[in-house]
Amino acid sequence: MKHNFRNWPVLLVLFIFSLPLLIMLTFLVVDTFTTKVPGTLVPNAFTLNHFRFLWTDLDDGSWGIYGVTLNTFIFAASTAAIVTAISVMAGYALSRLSFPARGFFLGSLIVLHAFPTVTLIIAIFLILQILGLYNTLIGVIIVKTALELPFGIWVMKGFYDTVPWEIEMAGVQDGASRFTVWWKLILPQVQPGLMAILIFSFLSGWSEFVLPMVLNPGTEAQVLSTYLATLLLDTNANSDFNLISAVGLFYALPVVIIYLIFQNKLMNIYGGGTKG
Amino acid sequence: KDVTITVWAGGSNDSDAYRWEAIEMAADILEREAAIEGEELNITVESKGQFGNWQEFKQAVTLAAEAGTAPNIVVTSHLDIAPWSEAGYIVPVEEYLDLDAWPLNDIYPNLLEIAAFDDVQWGLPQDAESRPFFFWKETMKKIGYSDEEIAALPAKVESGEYTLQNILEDAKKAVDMEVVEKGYGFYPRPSNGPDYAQFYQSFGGELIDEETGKLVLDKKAMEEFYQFFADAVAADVTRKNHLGTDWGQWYKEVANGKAATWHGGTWHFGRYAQEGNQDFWNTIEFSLIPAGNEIGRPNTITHPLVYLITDNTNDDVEEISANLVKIASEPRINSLHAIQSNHLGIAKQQSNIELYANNRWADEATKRLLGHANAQPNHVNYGAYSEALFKGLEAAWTGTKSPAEAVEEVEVQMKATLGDELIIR
Amino acid sequence: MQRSSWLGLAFLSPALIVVLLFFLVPVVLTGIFAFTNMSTATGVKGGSYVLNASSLRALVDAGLPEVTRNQIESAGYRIDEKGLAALAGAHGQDVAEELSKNHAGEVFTKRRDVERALKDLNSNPIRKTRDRKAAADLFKRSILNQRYQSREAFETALNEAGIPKSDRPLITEIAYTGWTWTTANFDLLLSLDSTWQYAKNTGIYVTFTLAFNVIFGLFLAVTTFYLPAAQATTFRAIWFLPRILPPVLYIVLWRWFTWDTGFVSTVLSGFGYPSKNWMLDTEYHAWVTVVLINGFVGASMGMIVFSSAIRAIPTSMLYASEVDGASRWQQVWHIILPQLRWPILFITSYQTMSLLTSFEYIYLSTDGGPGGSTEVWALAAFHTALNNYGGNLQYGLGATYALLLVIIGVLASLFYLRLFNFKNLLTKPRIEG
Amino acid sequence: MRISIKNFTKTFGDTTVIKDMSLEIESGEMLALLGPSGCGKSTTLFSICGIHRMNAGRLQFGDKDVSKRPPQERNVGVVFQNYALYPHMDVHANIAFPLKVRKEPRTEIERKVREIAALVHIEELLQRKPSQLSGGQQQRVALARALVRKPDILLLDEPLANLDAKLRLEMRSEIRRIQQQTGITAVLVTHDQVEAMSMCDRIALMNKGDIVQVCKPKEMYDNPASDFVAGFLGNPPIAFLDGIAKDGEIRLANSEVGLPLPSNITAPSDGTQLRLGIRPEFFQPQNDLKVTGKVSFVETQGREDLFDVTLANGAILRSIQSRGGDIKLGDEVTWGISREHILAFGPSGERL
Amino acid sequence: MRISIKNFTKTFGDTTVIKDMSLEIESGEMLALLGPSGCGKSTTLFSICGIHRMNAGRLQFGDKDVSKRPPQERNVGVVFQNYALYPHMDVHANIAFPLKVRKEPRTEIERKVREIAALVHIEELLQRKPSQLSGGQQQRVALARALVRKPDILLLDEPLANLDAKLRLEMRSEIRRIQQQTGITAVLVTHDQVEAMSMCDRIALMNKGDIVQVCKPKEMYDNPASDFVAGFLGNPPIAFLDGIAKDGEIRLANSEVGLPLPSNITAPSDGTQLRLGIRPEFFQPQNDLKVTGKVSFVETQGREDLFDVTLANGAILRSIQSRGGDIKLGDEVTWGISREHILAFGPSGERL
Ligand SMILES: Nc1ncnc2c1ncn2[C@@H]1O[C@H](COP(=O)(O)OP(=O)(O)OP(=O)(O)O)[C@@H](O)[C@H]1O
Ligand SMILES: Nc1ncnc2c1ncn2[C@@H]1O[C@H](COP(=O)(O)OP(=O)(O)OP(=O)(O)O)[C@@H](O)[C@H]1O
Ligand SMILES: [Mg+2]
Ligand SMILES: [Mg+2]
Repeated sequence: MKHNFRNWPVLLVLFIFSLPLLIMLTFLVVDTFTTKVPGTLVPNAFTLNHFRFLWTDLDDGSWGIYGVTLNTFIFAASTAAIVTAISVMAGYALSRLSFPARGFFLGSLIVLHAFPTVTLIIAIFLILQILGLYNTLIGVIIVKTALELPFGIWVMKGFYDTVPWEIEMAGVQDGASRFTVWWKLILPQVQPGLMAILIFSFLSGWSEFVLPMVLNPGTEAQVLSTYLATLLLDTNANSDFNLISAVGLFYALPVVIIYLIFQNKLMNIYGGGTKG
Repeated sequence: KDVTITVWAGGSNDSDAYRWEAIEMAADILEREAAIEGEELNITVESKGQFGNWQEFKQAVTLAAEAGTAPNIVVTSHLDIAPWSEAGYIVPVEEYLDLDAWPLNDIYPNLLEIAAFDDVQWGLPQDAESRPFFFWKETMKKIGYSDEEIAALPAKVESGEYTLQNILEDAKKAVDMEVVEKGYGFYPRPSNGPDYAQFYQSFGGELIDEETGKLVLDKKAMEEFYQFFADAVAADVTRKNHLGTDWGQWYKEVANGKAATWHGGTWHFGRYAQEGNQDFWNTIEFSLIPAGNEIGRPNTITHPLVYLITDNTNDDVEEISANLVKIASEPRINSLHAIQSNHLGIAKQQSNIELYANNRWADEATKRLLGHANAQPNHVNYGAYSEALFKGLEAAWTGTKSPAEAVEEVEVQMKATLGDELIIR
Repeated sequence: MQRSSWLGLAFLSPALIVVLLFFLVPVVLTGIFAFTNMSTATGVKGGSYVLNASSLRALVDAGLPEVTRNQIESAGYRIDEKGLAALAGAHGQDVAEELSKNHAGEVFTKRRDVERALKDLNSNPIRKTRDRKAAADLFKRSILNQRYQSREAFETALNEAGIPKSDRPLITEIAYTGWTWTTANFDLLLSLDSTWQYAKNTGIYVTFTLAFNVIFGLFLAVTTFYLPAAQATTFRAIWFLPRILPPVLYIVLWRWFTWDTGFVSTVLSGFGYPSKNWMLDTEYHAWVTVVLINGFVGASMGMIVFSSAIRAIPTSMLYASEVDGASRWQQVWHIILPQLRWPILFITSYQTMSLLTSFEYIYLSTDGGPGGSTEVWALAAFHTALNNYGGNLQYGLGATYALLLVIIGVLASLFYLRLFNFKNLLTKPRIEG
Repeated sequence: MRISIKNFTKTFGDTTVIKDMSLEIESGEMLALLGPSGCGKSTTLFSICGIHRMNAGRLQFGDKDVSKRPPQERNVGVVFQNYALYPHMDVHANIAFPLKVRKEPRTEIERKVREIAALVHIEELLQRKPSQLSGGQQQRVALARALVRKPDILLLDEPLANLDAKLRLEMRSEIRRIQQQTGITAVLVTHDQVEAMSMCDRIALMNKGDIVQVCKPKEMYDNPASDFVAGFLGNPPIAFLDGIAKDGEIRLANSEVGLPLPSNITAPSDGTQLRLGIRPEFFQPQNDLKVTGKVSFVETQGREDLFDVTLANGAILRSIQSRGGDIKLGDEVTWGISREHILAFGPSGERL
Repeated sequence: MRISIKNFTKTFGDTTVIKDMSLEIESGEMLALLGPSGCGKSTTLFSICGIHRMNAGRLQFGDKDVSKRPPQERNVGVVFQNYALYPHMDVHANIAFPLKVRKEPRTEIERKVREIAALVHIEELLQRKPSQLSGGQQQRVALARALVRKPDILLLDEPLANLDAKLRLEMRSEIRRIQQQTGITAVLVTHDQVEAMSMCDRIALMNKGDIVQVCKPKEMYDNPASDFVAGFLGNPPIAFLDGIAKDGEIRLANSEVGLPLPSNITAPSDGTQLRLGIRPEFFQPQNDLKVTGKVSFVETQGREDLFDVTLANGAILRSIQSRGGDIKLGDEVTWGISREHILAFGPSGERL
């Protein structure tokens, strides 16, 4: 059905709409490796100087890029792991197991999305503080997990819904307990969903800004988003756009790579998640 | 004994690094002092000077204090003393320091006063500054001023002869004669800051009633102050969408003569140099903020940052922090900051430090401005007051409200948030 | 209960705990905060009792008799027997005697004066500042500037200072630094013009961004559907980037694109347009950028959901429409779009909620400007409660904003749940054993 | 193992799917549950294996009441319609799974898997993934998995529905062979009459949650208990003639033609609504009870031809004949009905 | 409208699905494209209607070359296997769709829809949504939609595959009726031999992208061009005996038994690999060419019984007989082959 039409008008329109993004991204890359005369767009020299943050400390108040990157990675990876683990269990319960008030839980899942968690942050702060987790990476990880959870559970439930009941029935019939059935038989079937959630929450954690900013202002556990924001919002004389771009590129590179590797799995996420 | 002291400094640029490096130097000295007294003291200073902006810094300190994990020393606006002391986040330095002894007895009393609240010395001034008005000499010449006339401007401003209305006229002239682009006749600070209280004062507004210690909303002064900016926008000398301009861009423009007049802070001196203007003295003239009308006065606001010691379960830590702050206030150490960041000194003896004394800017700015400088009041609700003031300005400036309407809204807002703590005139 | 019920609850419990702690409890707390005057100055956890110059002034305003005020103000530091005895105990009889000789019976208003007196002593055995301050405090008879952690302690102090019983309740009330219950937040909210402005802004923001998300998401999904795989993947990747790029970086790119010295200005200045800030020039510029920034991000989600929904349409149906003679446009209009009804509804509802509660991108780009014209409700809540220049964080008022938003959001999602015919989503488990 | 179902009732929410059903299945027997779609065959099957809970009634395996036992404890092997193989495990692991969850020793598992694989002829496929198998092979794996732990009972839910015609034929005999070889009691759910008739010892024909008739296949074909049963069995299907009883004959509707009733029934009173069932193989040129009509449809089915003959009153009779005649559409023919094979049904469909 | 396909080739990526196929379909004829799954039937169909592009070759409708035309311009009605009804439109809108996209006037559309609905007997269903229809009704709607704008050609892709046995029988005659009534040229894709034989004027049997034989159904049954064709047609399927030619006979593999070759073929040279095909209806007790074997499988199929007889050398012959005998599994029988019906195939499967 594709060949029966001319494609170029569509291509053209798409291209025009995509132009801002393309320009932004192109110049992001170009700017980081070149210098140019102010007020022009064409670079005049190649340089690696904008990447100096990789081998020198930019300021004295923070850890240096590698520590920050490590923090970011720990933050994103733990969030992803926890979100996935919890979603995988809760999604199964909601999709396949009968228990009291199941409908209520499923409904609340959707309503949860309407809670402006970020504006409830004072209360969250208070809870973290009671738990002794304020200004720690663990605290932000848990809050981020909570934020991602409704979405994760919802998607996982969608994936479980597509697993044929017969497989589960066969497992039970073969004498396995429901837990074994889940662990050995069903979980392998929803692996694409699991991967999708894992990647998605990793990306989301990697990018998160407001939570670390508010809940984790200390130096020990700074993450890349706040690091970049600091460079950006600072009224510094040497707030040098190319440097910011370079840090930005350094920051974005992992997500882009992850995206490119796993893009099919990501496209999948909504397929499983939005049935009905 | 091992102690870790954390220092957070808000609103800092790279050139402000001595705000925490001074503490590190002080730690060294204190360790040595302790060693002599036979105590083994090991101080690790952890510092953080990187915050997105003042908002984020204050939020971080507040929440951390609330969580009991506040940094031991904070460098912040003196305005925070009131709410933070009320909330019990900070302890007075006078609990640990002898104010009659060196180097504290050398600090300018008015600066010490600014770091005090309710007669309690909560903090120590960390630096001093003032917020002058700037003229681009070249532009002024092009619209008809002679060199002498320009040189005489600061005096005329001081005497009240040259007012904000004259600024408007000259800026308009500059725009009309196309010496500067539209919107660049008068080029104010692009975000909220103490500077705007200066203009309120220029029209006779008072921030606080000395007698009762209550904040004051002078509706007439406020409206005229708003009107001035509305007029500036109407006359095309100021951009309607000026607020929110990127700071980097702003500095670059004013430093290189794109604007005819503007206002800023004493630390701009260094910043202009970084932006490529090495020749401040020949390109820029500075003065007090002119008066707005007959009742008003030419003025400038100094907005020193202060060292504050936060509440800690361990008194020893508080004492060590206080002592560090004290040592960091020694003229020699403080001068490092003052000169590097183009702020003004806090102590009299700094004029005897060669580094400081040889600096023309520090010298002249101190002479020309500091005598007329007042500070914003330390009041628990001053933050809300200043928020409301700026919100009203924003509304009038961008034309979403007329100045009169904006004042109405400000009044409602202030009444509601300040209650009894407000006097409306 | 069946065995699988227990397993179900067990599987759900980690999620329940997290959700309870970080969704439900915060909502409840927010509900509570909304009825307080909580702010930086009051602290969150409750306060203590302090009398200082400010509270004294407030007391006078509230009708404290002059006499009592003077009594409190003049108590100061008294060199009396009791203090001297304590001093003698701490630093020796000599010191106490000399001080007594010089200053017996005197009242100092400030401790600093006592310290000076101590320093002036000839014997001067108190060398350390801290010890001297401790010594001076032995003479303290004033309750001013003293923090009392509990009401009892404060009342005991009042009692010891000889404050008349009748004045004590008033003093205690005003000296309290913590938060108190109030409904003033709601009154304030309703009385402020800006509240309505925020509501209006939120309306504009949600409506336009949503429209952009859905329409453009549809456009992308439909067009990429018809493109060959390689091209489609390329465009999908481009449009997925806004979503996966870290917001901070994404906004940096937009700034670079729109600001005075940015791409648009630079290019247009080549054509003689004066450069200007395309993000913040006027309200309209700001709105367009805000909608585009969020719209680009949201469109990717629409694109993916719609794409997979289109792919789920049996190809034979599309074939059928072609042999039935439908052109591409007719195919999209008559066959594809009608079958995307549910995905569109889903995206609409999901994004409505997301947009209502989101402010990150606005915060990073316009921060509500220019002149508050893009300040949306959630951002206002954030600004009020956590992020303002004055540094006086008004938790109570901010919570009130948040609470209203929660209520609106919950109502909206309940409405959408009805629309989705929620029961249909809930298939009964088929294993009953 | 004998299976005995007593007064079994099953409801889903408000709808009662099975009502008060009773059924006995002998040890070693293979019974077909035959019936149209939605009649409750799978529901019955799932209740036997424990996936569904019975709302009322009793289920016994041998002498043991298992009504309340969870499926794990019933020791029943099930083959599902779509095989329900575990896609992430290879064939070996699939078959070994029931043993593995019982924690049998490895060598034991290995031995049993080999044994059962040999039984169903899939020895060479053990390393493949299910997706690499053809339908028939998947079918065998499912069978092996169901049988490997020596269940007391084997349940098959339309095991052949997804196979193509040729394979279906093959698997039919294969399943029967294995069932007979192991001597296991088996229940086969199907809606295909040929399958039921060719594979099973007895057929239980269900309709709307009820068992209509249980007996041997041939008997059911020859002696259907009702017109529903008669209509359900037989390919091409039986043709019905409606009429009313008159003078020991049946007078066809809208017509003066009368046909004699079968000799072995008592003639109903005059005016009773009657229905005659005539199978295509008993409407042939050589039979005696002649009827005339027009050929309204001809179909070649390879070795045989199928004819629809429309009578004057519009009723249709069907005939299947070996090929060779040159009868064409529209021809008028006079063929005969075999009187002793006429099935007569009363007003509510019951066999007379 | 006559359809003529010349040297048609179709590739998907690297795999060539159809290679150099040619086929002529007469005006008004109904032709079956029969073949096993994946042999390229649908691909051919889709190329005729324009959904797929031909990689090479020419397609003519009447005298018009339509190879390069998009489907919208070919005026072909297609009925898809899953009907492909538009689920969001009611029946009326579904049928009206082809007219609507041609912007015909409303009254005209109304008239045509009524007319075609009457033709396929769905007048009362016009207001329903497809999901509220039974399979057979959906089938009719799909047919109506394909026919409403009077296409030159009607293409049907396994239109009966999703229906149950009874309905399939009914729809078979229904489709044939409508095709004959409208006189439209039709191509029916199916893998069901009964369907192909019973519905179509001619059958084109395909295998692996190639047309193996095109002719009338009966002829194809009687005179298969190859063992593939012989094996594909016939139910129960034909049985094959492998052997080698010797002295004008065929000597069965692993055995000393010899069978005479059919009289109408020229005997191949000795030692040639041969294959005999014997249809079950031609292996009967009364035939002359006696063969002895053991009954290895018995199946009751209602009115007939099916027997597998395993010969001494392990080869299997199949016999279908009317019911009545009491032959049981394991009995030794000596039945005869009808010599003139033996089909003989050469080493590469070609008919001798
Ligand atoms: N979980 C359920 N909830 C409600 N009704 C159900 C459920 N499962 C089955 N039914 C209904 O029970 C009836 C019998 O279903 P069952 O699956 O046993 O039929 P079946 O005879 O197996 O049909 P088929 O041949 O189509 O598989 C059907 O009408 C079905 O709609
Ligand atoms: N779009 C495609 N891309 C690649 N291969 C294809 C495509 N469509 C069909 N094929 C292959 O072409 C061959 C013929 O397919 P086709 O659908 O024509 O078979 P068919 O005869 O209709 O089979 P069935 O009876 O299963 O429908 C198959 O091997 C199939 O895998
Ligand atoms: Mg079933
Ligand atoms: Mg096909």
